[in-house]
Amino acid sequence: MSTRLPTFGDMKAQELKGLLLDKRLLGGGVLFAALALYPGLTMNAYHTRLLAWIMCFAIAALGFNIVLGYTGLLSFGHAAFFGTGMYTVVIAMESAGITDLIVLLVLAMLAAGVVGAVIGALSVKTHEIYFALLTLALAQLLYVLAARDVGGLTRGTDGIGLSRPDFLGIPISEAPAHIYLMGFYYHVILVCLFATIAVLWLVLRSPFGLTLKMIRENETRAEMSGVPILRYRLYSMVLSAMIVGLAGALYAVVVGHVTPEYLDWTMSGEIVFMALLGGIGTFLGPIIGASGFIILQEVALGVTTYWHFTMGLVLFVVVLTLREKGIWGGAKALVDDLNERRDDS
Amino acid sequence: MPIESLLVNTFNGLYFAALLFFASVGLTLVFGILNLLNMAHAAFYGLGAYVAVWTLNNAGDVTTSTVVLLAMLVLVIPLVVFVLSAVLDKTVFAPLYEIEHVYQLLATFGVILMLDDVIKFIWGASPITVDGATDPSRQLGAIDLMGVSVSAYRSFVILIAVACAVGLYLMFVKTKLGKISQAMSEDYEMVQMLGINVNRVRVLIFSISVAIAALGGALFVPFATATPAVTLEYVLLSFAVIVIGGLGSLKGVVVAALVIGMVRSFGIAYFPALELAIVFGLMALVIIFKPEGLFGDEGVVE
Amino acid sequence: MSTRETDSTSTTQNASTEPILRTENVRKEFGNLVAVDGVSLEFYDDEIVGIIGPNGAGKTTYTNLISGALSLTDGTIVFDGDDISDLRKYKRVRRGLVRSFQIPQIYDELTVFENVQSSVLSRKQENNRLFSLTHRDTASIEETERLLEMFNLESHADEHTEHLPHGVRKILDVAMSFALRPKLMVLDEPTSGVGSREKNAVMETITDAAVERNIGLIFIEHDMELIRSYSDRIVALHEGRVLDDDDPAAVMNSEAVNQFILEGGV
Amino acid sequence: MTKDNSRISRRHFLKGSAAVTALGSLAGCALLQEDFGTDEIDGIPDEPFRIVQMIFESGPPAFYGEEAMNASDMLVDRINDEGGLIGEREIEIVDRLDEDAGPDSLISDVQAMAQEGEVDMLMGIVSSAHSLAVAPAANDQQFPFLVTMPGTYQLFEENPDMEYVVRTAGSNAAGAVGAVRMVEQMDDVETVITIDPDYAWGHDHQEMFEAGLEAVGADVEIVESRYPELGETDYSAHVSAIADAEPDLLFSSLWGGDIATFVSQGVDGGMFEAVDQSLLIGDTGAPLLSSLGGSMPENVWLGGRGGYQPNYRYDEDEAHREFVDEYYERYDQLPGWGAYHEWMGFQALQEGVERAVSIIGDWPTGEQLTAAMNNIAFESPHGQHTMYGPQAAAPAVFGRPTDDHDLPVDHPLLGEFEFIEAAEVNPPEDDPTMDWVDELEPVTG
Repeated sequence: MSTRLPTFGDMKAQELKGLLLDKRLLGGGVLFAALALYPGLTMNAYHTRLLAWIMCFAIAALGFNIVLGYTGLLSFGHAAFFGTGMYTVVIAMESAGITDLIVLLVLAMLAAGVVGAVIGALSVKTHEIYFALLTLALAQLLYVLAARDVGGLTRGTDGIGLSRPDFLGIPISEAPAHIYLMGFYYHVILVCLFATIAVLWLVLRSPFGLTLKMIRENETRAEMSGVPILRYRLYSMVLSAMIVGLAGALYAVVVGHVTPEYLDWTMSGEIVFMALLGGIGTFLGPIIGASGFIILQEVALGVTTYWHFTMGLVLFVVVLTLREKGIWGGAKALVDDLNERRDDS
Repeated sequence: MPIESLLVNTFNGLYFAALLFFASVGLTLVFGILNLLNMAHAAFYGLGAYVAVWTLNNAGDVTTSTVVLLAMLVLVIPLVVFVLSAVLDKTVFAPLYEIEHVYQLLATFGVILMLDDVIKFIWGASPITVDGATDPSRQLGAIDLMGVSVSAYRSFVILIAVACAVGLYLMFVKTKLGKISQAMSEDYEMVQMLGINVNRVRVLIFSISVAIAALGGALFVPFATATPAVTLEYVLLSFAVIVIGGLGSLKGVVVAALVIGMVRSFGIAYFPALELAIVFGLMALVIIFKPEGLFGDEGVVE
Repeated sequence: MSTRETDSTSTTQNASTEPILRTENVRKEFGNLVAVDGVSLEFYDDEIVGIIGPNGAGKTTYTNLISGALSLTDGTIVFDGDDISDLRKYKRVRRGLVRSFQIPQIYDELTVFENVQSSVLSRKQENNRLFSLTHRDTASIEETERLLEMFNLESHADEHTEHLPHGVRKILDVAMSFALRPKLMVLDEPTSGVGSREKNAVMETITDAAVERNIGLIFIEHDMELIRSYSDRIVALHEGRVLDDDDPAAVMNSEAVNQFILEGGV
Repeated sequence: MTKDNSRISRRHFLKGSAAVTALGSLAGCALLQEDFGTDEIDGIPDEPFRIVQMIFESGPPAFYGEEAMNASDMLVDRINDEGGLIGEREIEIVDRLDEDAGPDSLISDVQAMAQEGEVDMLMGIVSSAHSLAVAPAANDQQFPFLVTMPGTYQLFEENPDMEYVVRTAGSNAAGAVGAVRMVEQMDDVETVITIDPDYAWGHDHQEMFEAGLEAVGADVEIVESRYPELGETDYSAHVSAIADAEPDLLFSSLWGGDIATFVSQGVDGGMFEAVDQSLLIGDTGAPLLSSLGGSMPENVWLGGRGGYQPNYRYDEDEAHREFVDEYYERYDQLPGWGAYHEWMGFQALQEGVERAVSIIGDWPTGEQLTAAMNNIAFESPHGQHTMYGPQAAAPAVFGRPTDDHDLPVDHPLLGEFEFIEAAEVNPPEDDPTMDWVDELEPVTG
């Protein structure tokens, strides 16, 4: 029997669970340390950048999965939140003269949260494909605003380049680009990723997280249990938007140039792609998905001109064979399977 | 506004509506009857465009007869795609019928990416236009419509769209295939239990739907250019059409195509600044105020 | 066999106390079709009322009006002394008006324990707690355990509900409704799909729990045996109107009921 | 960015010091080692000069990528047949990066190349937005980047201190201001409609054109500005609106498949009969005329920055004739915008290497090579193609479609050329383009 509910098993189950938890924490700690030391040990700027890129999108995919994996809504408008995060940073820096990284990140999360609240409020009543297309349409309107430079903030499709933010009053932005990235910014992203993981792990196991799952599993029952489901869908959109906005904000500095392309629906599609590839039914799947997607794309680009075909084929096969399990869930199932066989023999 | 420009804009709107109809009617049928959300549907519109450009440009050596060229566009190309899609239905698309909509969308997005590169592999990335000598739209020239000169070819395309819509309607109300399809859209399992070979119906409906998309692409290309961008543009447009019309409704597709066609045509003519926002704005408004679309509660042909 | 000893119809017996639920001239139209046509009824928190009627009599529509799944065309619904006619569904639930469905509405990918715990947490309106772990929440865990015990579900606690037998799913559905501590429960065919041998067991479990917790019950049922055995009172609906409202014996012997419902087949 | 004085001055200081260093290394070496003939150089690496091309291989702009790569292959073969750069070091195109992968991927690739040191230079880029994202990153990585195609005037104005980036493509000001110069010469133009793709390229051109017209005091009014979506397939609504308005002049910077579709639908809708004249400046070269066959109307001016038309000075200019003939023979089509821009890039590379080697007597480092490509001039179809600093200034060339040409194709090419000097269509070095356009001086007296 599974030991999901330690209070129901005997004390041994409880201890086992504790051990398991420790193991996970231990694994997480080791991984964190390894990632933190990687740039310093290898001095490989390319890998550092690649990892920074992956980690930003891992945060985005994790945030996105709150809505798809937990609340059960397929949003095709998450580019709006990612792009809002990016634009908030670049506009705050270039127009308002704010240069402190922490302030910028907080602002970006707030701005994305507001956009999430607006898009959410308009769309949470709808379902499935309608929800997907409504979020897509609303996000696309935001894209039009940015591409058309309405309000004169975004400078149209050529976008805006941005400089490097400082940190707590330390003028770290004066460091050369690769030192800034390898010695500082990479670690900021790393900390943000692990903080996101920790916060989401907690939140999704809280009564709030259970409520989102209730809505996903059976809306009628959730409502008949006294849950205001529209409100909770909205909450999940806002929470998701804030995390995706954080990812966008972090990423803006990595890429150094913000264009409306990051608000386009194809960007939303990429985030969906990542979450699915890794497995929306699992907590860590989206992280694996973001890594898989970016590495796959880089490899496919290097190997063939027909990388669209390659990506399409992978998406097709993964979706058909693994569905909500994704790569991560599939791998876990495989390991379980092997373990069982070993136990049998 | 002067009456001539009113007429011309209406004509433009009708023509665009005809193209939208071709691109999206199959999408809504496949969804309504077979319960498959095929994002790759519009890719067949793009494919039809490329096949047509290629056919017309190679036909020049054999014939430049307008009738023969039009027959190729209207009959031969859809027929070829019909056969191709029957094969695809049995292979690539077969497993998709079993999975949830979300996964259907994503898997068929994968199909778009693949078709994209197939087109690039065969025809390259440059925009291709139809040669003047074999371009029926140039051969036919203009006709006079209530004092306004309009393209004869584009009028022909509008007529084909009307014929196609009427034909589909008759198919659904008169033929056995149509009646079974309607029943399937209401209760798939019931039809299965009646001992009807649903797989055969599925192949037929899927292939007809895809062939209409290809027909649209083929008809579209003499008056435009085949580029890799066509597919993605029509993916979004066709989804906008079927969502505004209501998923699974034939009437909805017709009405929504007309609405988008007209709003866009007059919008561009008189409020050019709004162009980028028109379709998405319309789609958002409809979903917000009528989430099931204009005719979403109804069956295929009600 | 009735679970409660009542020597007269509860309507007369409770005339002095306030009804827990009262519907006044409740009406629902769908286009030209009048599904519920001016139904006025009273229900008390210490009785079990069965609703009968042929298909299309308006039974399910009536319960949907009560739960708020449908909006009224006309009329008033008073629950526990307050007019709730325009109240949203979830707010009615929070006041103690709970319904269950013909097809069990449970969370398939959650365990039985989580299913019940989710209801407990919802009742306590703790859905918005972000930073505490549900599997460490002693209060709700203890309450959930008690509920599982009450409905004999302990042995299934850690199972995912997808694979449970139908009868157990029904019981779970009811257990989840009980977790909401309702004052009145409306059950739409609580035994549909349950094997005939299990039906009595399911009804026993439900009615015992209702009596223990002092919860009023309204249930729609097609099985006349069950209706007769478990109801304190029966309401017969026909073409959207109340045909009869009396103690079981009286209703079953009524001429009109026999003509329109019992013989017409249910 | 804050308008913080210390930062600005630091920037200027950096820019200044970099220039001094680069020049110093060139001049210093020149002082130390007198004059060198190429045969006396011994620092030439054995391996070929490795170039990575960054172009669109997928998506709509892949058409330019294809042309650019054709030209690149041809020119590399040509150069290598003569022994390579300065006749000594062969060129190898080691990789092509697909711009369609997006700036994320492109910047990562730049980082990887810079780090691995297996590549000597990055070349190409079609999209302006990509150039704005990738160029500063390449500069950060101290990786030489020869930008061949995009024309956004913001490239060096937004990133003024890039020492590793040079651009042989003319600024898009040349096309837009060239169009202004054309209007100055036209009679009877009072009303104008502009139609440009709805992204930076289109908006930039429209803005410069409008501002320029106003500055030179042309007595014309832009009555309507239209911005169809990029990749639009149905222009009929625009076409009928323009035909209705009957402007004296139609101005457009649509390019690629868009301009082909727009023109063919315009012909069909009778637009070119309702409009007196048209100025189509968004890459309107041979491929467009080829794809339209005979249906290009005659009352249009086509062209823009650079004399990149196969029929332009074809008879007078031997180098151009060779380029066109060789390209046609090899690919069975005439070179277009992408191909010409790539040619300019390779000219600059050859010239730059030669110059650097002649000064320092050794094979140049990346920094020295880019420095050497600053302020040079080389042959092009329109005469001397001159770099002011890291940025080329191209003249504007316009022509009318004509069947009267000697090239072996059965569609019209341009003739009746108008040539407008680079100095009249480009801002002086270091002048912000928009400011300069706002104060444009009239040319005709």
